[in-house]
Amino acid sequence: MAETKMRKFMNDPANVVKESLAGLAAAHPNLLRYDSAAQIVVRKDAPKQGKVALISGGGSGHEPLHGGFVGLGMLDAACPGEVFTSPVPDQMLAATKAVDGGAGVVHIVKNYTGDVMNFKMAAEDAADDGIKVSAIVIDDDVAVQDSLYTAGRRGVGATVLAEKIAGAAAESGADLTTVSDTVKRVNERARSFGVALSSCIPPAAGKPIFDLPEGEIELGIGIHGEPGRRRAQLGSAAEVVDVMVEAVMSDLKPSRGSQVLAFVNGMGGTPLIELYLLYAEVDRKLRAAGVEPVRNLIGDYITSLEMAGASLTVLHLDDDLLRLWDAPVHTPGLRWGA
Amino acid sequence: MAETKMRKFMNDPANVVKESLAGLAAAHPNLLRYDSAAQIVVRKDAPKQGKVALISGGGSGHEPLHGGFVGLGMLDAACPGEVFTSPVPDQMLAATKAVDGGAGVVHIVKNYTGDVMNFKMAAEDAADDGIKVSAIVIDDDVAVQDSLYTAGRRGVGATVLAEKIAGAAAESGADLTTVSDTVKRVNERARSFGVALSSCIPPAAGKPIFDLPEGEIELGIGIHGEPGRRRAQLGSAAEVVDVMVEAVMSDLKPSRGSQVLAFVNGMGGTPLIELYLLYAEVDRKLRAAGVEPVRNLIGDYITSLEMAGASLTVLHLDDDLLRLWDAPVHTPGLRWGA
Amino acid sequence: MPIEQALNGATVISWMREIESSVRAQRDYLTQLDSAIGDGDHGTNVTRGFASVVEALNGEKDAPPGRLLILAGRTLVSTVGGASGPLWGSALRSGGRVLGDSPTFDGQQLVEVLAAALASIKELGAAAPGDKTMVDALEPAVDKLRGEVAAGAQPAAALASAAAAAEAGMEATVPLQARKGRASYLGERSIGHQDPGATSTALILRALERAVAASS
Amino acid sequence: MPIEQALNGATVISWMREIESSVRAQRDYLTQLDSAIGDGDHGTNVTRGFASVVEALNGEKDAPPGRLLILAGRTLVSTVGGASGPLWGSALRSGGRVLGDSPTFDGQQLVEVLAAALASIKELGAAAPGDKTMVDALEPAVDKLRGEVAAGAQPAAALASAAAAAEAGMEATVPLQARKGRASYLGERSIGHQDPGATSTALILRALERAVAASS
Ligand SMILES: Nc1ncnc2c1ncn2[C@@H]1O[C@H](COP(=O)(O)OP(=O)(O)O)[C@@H](O)[C@H]1O
Ligand SMILES: Nc1ncnc2c1ncn2[C@@H]1O[C@H](COP(=O)(O)OP(=O)(O)O)[C@@H](O)[C@H]1O
Ligand SMILES: [Mg+2]
Ligand SMILES: [Mg+2]
Ligand SMILES: [Mg+2]
Ligand SMILES: [Mg+2]
Repeated sequence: MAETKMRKFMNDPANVVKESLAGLAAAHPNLLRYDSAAQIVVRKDAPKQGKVALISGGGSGHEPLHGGFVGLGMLDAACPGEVFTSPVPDQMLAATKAVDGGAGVVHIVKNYTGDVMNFKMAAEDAADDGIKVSAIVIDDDVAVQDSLYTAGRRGVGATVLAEKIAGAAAESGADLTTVSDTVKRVNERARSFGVALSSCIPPAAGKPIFDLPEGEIELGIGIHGEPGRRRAQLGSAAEVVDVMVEAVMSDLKPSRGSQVLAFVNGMGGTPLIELYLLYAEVDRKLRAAGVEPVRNLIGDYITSLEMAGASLTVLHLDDDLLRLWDAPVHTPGLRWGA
Repeated sequence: MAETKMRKFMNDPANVVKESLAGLAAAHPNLLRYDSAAQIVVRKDAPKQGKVALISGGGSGHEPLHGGFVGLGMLDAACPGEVFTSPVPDQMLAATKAVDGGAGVVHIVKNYTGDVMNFKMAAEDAADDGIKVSAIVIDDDVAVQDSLYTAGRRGVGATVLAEKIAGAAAESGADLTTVSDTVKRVNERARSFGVALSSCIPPAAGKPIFDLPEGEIELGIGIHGEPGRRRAQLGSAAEVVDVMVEAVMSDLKPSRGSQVLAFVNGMGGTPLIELYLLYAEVDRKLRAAGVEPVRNLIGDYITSLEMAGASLTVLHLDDDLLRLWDAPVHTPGLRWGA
Repeated sequence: MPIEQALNGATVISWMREIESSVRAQRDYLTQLDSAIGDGDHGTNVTRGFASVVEALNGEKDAPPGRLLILAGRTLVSTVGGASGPLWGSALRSGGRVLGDSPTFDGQQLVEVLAAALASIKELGAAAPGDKTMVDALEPAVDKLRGEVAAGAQPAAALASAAAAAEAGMEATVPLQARKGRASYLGERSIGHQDPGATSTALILRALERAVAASS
Repeated sequence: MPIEQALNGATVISWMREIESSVRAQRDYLTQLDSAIGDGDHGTNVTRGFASVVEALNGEKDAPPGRLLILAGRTLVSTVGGASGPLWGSALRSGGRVLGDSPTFDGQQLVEVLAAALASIKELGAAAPGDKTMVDALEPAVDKLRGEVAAGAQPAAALASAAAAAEAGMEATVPLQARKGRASYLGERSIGHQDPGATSTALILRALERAVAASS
């Protein structure tokens, strides 16, 4: 197979992240600011006295995650690392200090070895500075077995939902324990599974992470361009969705009649026409499985650069989560009711 | 160059459009319905008595345009054709009838030979049925010279802005002339220019429309995967934005100190991290050119399937347009204030 | 001089069937031509359209040929979209109107049918010869047909010359710079490519020749 | 028996410089290894990190070696991110703490430095030998160094054996199935690939050998 060439809008590959964040800040000065020295994105009106603050972070290349979710009713700050590389503790510490309004700070950490270790170091430093930090790890990816023999499940789509829902809780005045518990509850009630139709090209590497032979797809991918659990022939959309729904539902096991939120996420290179086509299958199959998708989110929210592919996240709702989901949010990447 | 293979989530290529629209309707039953017999997407509460209705349509493959813009404060109906193929007059006629609330219907038509002819036939039929129709052609693409020797400028990014802004006018109770004039005004005050880094793959063709040699880009593309006016070496993002801003501004010629809306649109396969990086350059260059980008829109709104590329649209604002832009909108693809 | 065989509704139906199988066979080729200077859908467009026409005309064998042409044109308009749908759709409708309810038509009427079709395309598309469109194939074909019929040729023979003229016109689109339709966006880059619509038009003329030859 | 030459701050600086040039030279190779079973950033990560270390240590030649190691570790933590940043960062910090403010160190202290580094990596990463990580290169190297130094070998010679042990350990990661880090997500598909972190670790040991040999 011929090598796919890098075709990107960029200047120096080393500056992609910084320049993109500068664009984010230029576009949304009413919502956030970009502290380029500390390499963090901070909500315009932070710190808010008495409000529990939420921060998250991780490698870049997943936009709009996390910087695009800073704003009213979602994150107070985001710490973007290099592309696909966890940020460093200095960033999380700076963000924690920048947003702490005295009520404590929740760290939403996707379960990757690097993210967990770097966030842990930052939390220790923040504790030394007298800031109450509660770190919650998101691990919703059913493609990875959670066993002694792996680093545990990856954190993927549930991260977006947790940021939105816990952000609403924090905005409404909930305390540190409640906001942390909300993140945990979203994580416990959500499961995801992803599929790639192509690799992505990290700017620094300049070539695809993997090559897919014609007509093959990767099943069980994460969001870092890493290969999946296995390859399979690219089947029809109906067949692909069968695999996704089966993987998610057999693990989540919501009782019949449950209300769920169905999140069909594009990996960056798959157009919306395909995501809606997938949603048609997802909606039908979830109903056939006895649950009701009363809310949905369809689009590119947690991506892998220009990878073609999609992931499905199903969140088992309850009244509380539903109310918090519907609460106003105003960020560059997610907005309603405001 | 090796041929890029089609990797799409789909079932039968012939059903991509219908199945995707079914997904749109399943996802947004509170906003719209899909009439599969007439192949149109109609606002849930249409027709609204006394309100001027707006419809638009064109080939599919540009999602969220147009179906994703049906809802409060934007379109009353959309007529999606096959991928990159203008819809047929029957669709526009059915849509016109479905949304007419007695105050007349505005047809927003992108300037392509096929779209113009098909809409014209539909408008004649609607007139025969006693419906007042006002058709406005959008032609904002400065890559095409508007001369006797072309089909005239193409309608591209300004379409999204016109649908939003005129939709707000209609929602606020403006009459047919005012709403039509609003569409016209947006078109007169907006210019666009697009660049492609890769071709897209229409599902029915199954292969790319054009092949780009390594390191080359197409300048002055439209939204149908058609080749551009010329090829150039892929330069830095700064250089590409220079070309785009120069092309748009030298034609639009807004007076110094003007307020503008800058719309950086992704063609479908370019990730958000790159669009924001482009926006950083756009913002800086517009300011250097003496205008102030007081509003912006950044993301995939008028696409060419999975094409990698971006377009810039600059709209010269005035108080009226600004107010209408800020008015609430609630559609699958654009939402704020609601 | 042989007695001229009357053409009728069956001729129209067989014309449409011949077009359908011909554009279906050439679908990928037409799409490829349209990919070079357009948007890569011409093959799919005309295949979809004429398949619908054949279906619509099924069992209408006894209807007057003019009615069948109008029905075919309407069907094209309602199923093709794009530029070619309205153009060939109104062309067939205009052609059909020439025949009224007459149960048969002869060579001279055929000239009038095709002349009306051409006029309709030129009016709707505002294209002149040399603009690199279907007009560049259809106009020389109509001129040739008119001349041959006037000179007393049988319809089938006259159509053979007309189809050849369409093919020559089609080939002559290669060096032209497009001034109408999508290809015009390319400016000088449209030079060196054959127009897809002129190509399908040449196929439509050849299909007509076969249909008429089979009726004779 | 030759008198053992004292190692000092200059040795640490030269170690870091040797690492920097070595990982920079092997950057693409490390990234390629990480693309196969990770996320394709390992080469960039360690290159960025050690370049910052070299810069941070510039002009600190007279500082005690323990302080320099701590500064190097902190710099890695603050500039690398990912898994390798905290792991090698705390490793160097722990190693540095062993030396306190002592202006020099000998072979036995070097063993203790590397043993502390290993312990720190194992504690933070919770990886055991055989998990297909940097531990599989570092642990055999520390064991070998300890044995050689105990047997009276000079640091440079002992490091040559230790680096060879690291390389053997690195190669031995190929048939393993990963149980830690990103590669573990691949399950059985991680088998047959060499671990990137074990590979950079072998480079780090070779760099140390060269730095110490040059100091002797
Ligand atoms: N204004 C026009 N007048 C006559 N023929 C035209 C005109 N515009 C386009 N055409 C013809 O239509 C053909 C393209 O048809 P098709 O690909 O089906 O539609 P579209 O261009 O909308 O995709 C062109 O090759 C050309 O022959
Ligand atoms: N838990 C762990 N314990 C020890 N080493 C680990 C662990 N997880 C990962 N590693 C090492 O880190 C290397 C990957 O580093 P790097 O690519 O820089 O970070 P990331 O995996 O975050 O992208 C792996 O090859 C492995 O040697
Ligand atoms: Mg990484
Ligand atoms: Mg078309
Ligand atoms: Mg076409
Ligand atoms: Mg890595």
